[in-house]
Amino acid sequence: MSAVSPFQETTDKPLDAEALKRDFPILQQPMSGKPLAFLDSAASAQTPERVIEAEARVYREYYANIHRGVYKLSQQATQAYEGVRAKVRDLINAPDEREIVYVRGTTEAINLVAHSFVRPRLQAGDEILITEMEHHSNIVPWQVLAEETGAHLVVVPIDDNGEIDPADFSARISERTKFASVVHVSNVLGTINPVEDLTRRAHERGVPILVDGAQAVPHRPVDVQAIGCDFYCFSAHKVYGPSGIGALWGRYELLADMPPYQSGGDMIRYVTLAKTEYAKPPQRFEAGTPNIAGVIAMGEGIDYLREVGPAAVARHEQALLAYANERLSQIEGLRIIGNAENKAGVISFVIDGAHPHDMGTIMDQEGVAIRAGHHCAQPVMDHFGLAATARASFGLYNTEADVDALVRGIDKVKELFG
Amino acid sequence: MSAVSPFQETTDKPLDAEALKRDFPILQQPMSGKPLAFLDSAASAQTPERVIEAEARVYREYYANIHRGVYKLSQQATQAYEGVRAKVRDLINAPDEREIVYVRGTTEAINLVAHSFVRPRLQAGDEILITEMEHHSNIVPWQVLAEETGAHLVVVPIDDNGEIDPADFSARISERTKFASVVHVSNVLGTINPVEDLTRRAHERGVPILVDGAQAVPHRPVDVQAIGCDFYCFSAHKVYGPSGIGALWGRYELLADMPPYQSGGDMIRYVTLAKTEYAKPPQRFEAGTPNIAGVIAMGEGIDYLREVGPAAVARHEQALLAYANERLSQIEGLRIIGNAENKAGVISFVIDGAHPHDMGTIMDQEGVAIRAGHHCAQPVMDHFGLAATARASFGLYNTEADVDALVRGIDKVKELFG
Amino acid sequence: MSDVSDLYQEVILDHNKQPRNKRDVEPHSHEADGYNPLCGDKVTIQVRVQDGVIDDVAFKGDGCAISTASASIMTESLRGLTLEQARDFFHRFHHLVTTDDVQPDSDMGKVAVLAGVRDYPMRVKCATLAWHTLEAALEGQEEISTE
Amino acid sequence: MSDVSDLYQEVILDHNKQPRNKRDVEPHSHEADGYNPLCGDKVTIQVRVQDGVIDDVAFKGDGCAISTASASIMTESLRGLTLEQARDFFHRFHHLVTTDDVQPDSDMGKVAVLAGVRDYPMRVKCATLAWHTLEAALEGQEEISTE
Ligand SMILES: Cc1ncc(COP(=O)(O)O)c(C=O)c1O
Ligand SMILES: Cc1ncc(COP(=O)(O)O)c(C=O)c1O
Repeated sequence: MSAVSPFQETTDKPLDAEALKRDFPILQQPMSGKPLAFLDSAASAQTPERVIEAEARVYREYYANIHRGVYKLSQQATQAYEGVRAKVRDLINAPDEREIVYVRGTTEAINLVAHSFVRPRLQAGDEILITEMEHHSNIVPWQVLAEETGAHLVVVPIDDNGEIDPADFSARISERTKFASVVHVSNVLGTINPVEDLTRRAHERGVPILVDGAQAVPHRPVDVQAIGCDFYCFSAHKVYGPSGIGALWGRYELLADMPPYQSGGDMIRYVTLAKTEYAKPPQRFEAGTPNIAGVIAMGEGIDYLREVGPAAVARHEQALLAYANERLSQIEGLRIIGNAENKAGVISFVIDGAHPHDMGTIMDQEGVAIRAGHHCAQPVMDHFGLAATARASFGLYNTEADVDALVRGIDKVKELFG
Repeated sequence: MSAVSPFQETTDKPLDAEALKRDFPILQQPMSGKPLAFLDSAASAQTPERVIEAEARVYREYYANIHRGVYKLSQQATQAYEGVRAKVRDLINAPDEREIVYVRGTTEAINLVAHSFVRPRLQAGDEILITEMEHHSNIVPWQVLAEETGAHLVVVPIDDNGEIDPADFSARISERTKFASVVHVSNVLGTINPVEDLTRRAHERGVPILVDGAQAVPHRPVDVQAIGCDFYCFSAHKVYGPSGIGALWGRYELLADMPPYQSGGDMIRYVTLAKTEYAKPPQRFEAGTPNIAGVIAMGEGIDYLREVGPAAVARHEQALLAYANERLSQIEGLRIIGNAENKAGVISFVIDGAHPHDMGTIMDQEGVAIRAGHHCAQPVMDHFGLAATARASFGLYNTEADVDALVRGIDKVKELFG
Repeated sequence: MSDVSDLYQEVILDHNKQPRNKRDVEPHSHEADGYNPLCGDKVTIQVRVQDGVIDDVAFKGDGCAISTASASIMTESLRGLTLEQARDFFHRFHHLVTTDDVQPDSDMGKVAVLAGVRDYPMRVKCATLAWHTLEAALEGQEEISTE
Repeated sequence: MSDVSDLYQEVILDHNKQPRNKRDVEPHSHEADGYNPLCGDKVTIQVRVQDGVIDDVAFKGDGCAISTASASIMTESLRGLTLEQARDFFHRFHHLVTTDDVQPDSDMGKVAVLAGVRDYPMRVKCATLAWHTLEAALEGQEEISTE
């Protein structure tokens, strides 16, 4: 386990993506005989060797079940596991590490909040406010909840640039709005939502708000106190960490009032067959043996990102986005879906006569990994009248050469389908 | 990823625990300057190098988000991930790999069944049948459900040997019993329950039954078709696999009728803002990005166990249990808690004048890792009027030398507290 | 891994650009909708069966080149077959696109060009969607999905 | 890592075997229950405060040697202290058992024998349970747990 990083992001030196790429063993492999241009970090980022090693080291050197063991291995594993809460806290500038709940990922975080925070507050006729650009994981849990309780889902529409209008967001808040849940950065459109402003608008009307940070945390500095929201969540597998783990942040006073989510070992204070008392947050929400090594490796991924520096990553990815925009805009018959003014390193596009799925397969043969499909955001597809888009998305290891490879791949597509 | 093991367990050759121990890097480390006697596999087993490597290899060679990627990395990850269902199926002799749902562990499996199978069937006044020897994860979810629905928990008591009476189990089934959930092997008492018989008794009265296999799967051959139960579950971290993953098996026709548990990406067929259609099992129950590398490494742990052979492991652990029983029974003032006729390699004990917590600390200094506490089974503690026990539990890597170290540790405890 | 042009052969590109029998069958005796939730491809198959023989079959829908070409070629291949023959054809087709080194039977005609998809496991469902949907139509199911 | 006999010193073993002030305080002005959910240890602390001074303090409950000895020694150490002094004592004690290389203050007496627990992080809660419970009693909380 590594100590909390001493790194402070004080410089505005650009990062050296070519060098960072060497930290990722998988990116050294050729793909279809060509250098791999991995442009699917929005689906899941690749993992640097030090994170892989950190996870392996747990099992090789100090693995044991946590919390209840008095022997040293268990003690060491417990400390490493608990120590990651402070790393998450620092990454998103949360006030208190007891507010950090470990979850499988963003999806579980939202389900947890839906179950333990929103559900008990919801009556038939109440409303939950989301936007048209949400990922399925920020739609379906609310639909399920609405169906169970007779509440309604109210949806803030996007315009053709892929933006929502904050005034419209406000206008859709009613007396019956009990919760709002919005994505920080859209995984399809790249739109960076003005979440501080949306939070202020929700709070003005007394509506608590969750911000889905899955696509924000890996790509820019995040400060939940500056945002002012009530819940925030992300997945480690997009933050250069392992799959199967992530974090939910919630205000302590809210968490403290919430009933448990899953139940079992470790989330209880005392169990008799007649009655059970629950532990305090965050343990209350972490029933059963957790993903111990995954949590510790998530901590290592966070250290890595903080050492590179989220602000440097944001600048780097903005530069790549500008370069990609310029190159793609010169391609005839190519249309970019999502043109928000404030946009992250995610580009969805379609090409006349070529289905995104075929594009994906052809690009793969060129060593270019992009995603093709609905990106778990079918309402966005519906808005634009599309079944699917192709999507290229950036991580801190991407370079202009990767964008060049993308353009070559598109040329190949046009050759076949032009 | 490794191929499905070609191994067939046809011999009754004893296993060579000394040799197997060398597969586990952590067991090569000294503890407090002494060889480590790891006797806490019931809490979590250690992990062999090949499992650690299998997980690392995913990230180094073929990691990507699964299911929706058309490029090769995603394809390879998807195949490896999906391929583990057949391994789980074979391990517990399930009929169909589509019946294998990946979960975080036993706790999540039980919560899933409580939510998606039992809850919709439950009315005020209905009953859920469990036993007094359940782990908290097979108590608290039912308490929560009972509280929500007005149902009752009916508990089959244990006798002072730590056994339940199958006739008593039958007698407690009423017209209102809607579900039964019993542990296969007790994590405190070691009791191996006659789950075939209990299942038959439950089914005679039309009551579906879940068997908690957390302590069975790592230690003996399990055959869900022979048991006849409706749901079965276990955690990979006890089966020489990684933390944060496990499996639920359920009959397909039951799974197919169940509403989803968590919701989000990958568990849906089609999402519009008005309505969502769910995917078929098992995907219906696997919302969001799962623990991809964890699933693949779980498969490797299963291969490892099958190559050693669950029957050989059972014989080995039985022999160790007999040896430990013999040695511990000679220690004055030591009392073994749990004396079922049919018992697995788990020994709980107390010593006059020495609190289990102090025993744990003292043993740790002798290089002996045991667990001390309530083992997430407070009702068992209450039955025996204890706050805690010390517990030694065996894995396939334990030897008589480990038991000897345990006895030396106990001597040291008696020296201080005698 | 084979070259991508083994997958996107001329015949496929041609059927994708100019799909045959992309229309309604009126009147039709059977119909089903197919959906591939992984990529969003949708297809509707209508069939008219007369005296146990496929008299007409056509498709509608949006999809990738593989699924469009597969549907188009399928409609050309099945006309005049008995239900039994059509089902047998489907099973041989399924075998062809999922099994390495299988050679197409001589009576499979253009359908053989889809064999290349077996080198692209994520795309097999694209190639079989129309066929699964046809089978569902003939069996009277209303909707099929290739999850 | 230190030898285990640094933790289980004579004084601790003695207080474990023969705990002092393991009884009721009647009448008492303050009371609280403490519970360590990790190991099941339970303790009840009763105190009689008169004119701002701890006149009597005693404990009841079941626990390991560390928590029993710590409770026993605590009851001996606090009699006659003002509430202010008791709180200060607790904070210095807490510092002592959680911080490496801290030397006990000369007025801490027997309490110093518990310093060894800092080498055993999982046991610190055992050593502090009674103290946290006392603090809760004085602050009027009814129950405290050291999760
Ligand atoms: C019998 C039994 N059931 C359930 C569990 C819970 O398993 P997990 O913590 O992996 O969810 C355990 C683990 O201690 C157990 O021993
Ligand atoms: C914006 C957004 N929200 C939520 C999720 C779901 O995250 P996970 O699948 O890790 O639970 C994703 C991941 O694709 C996402 O991009």
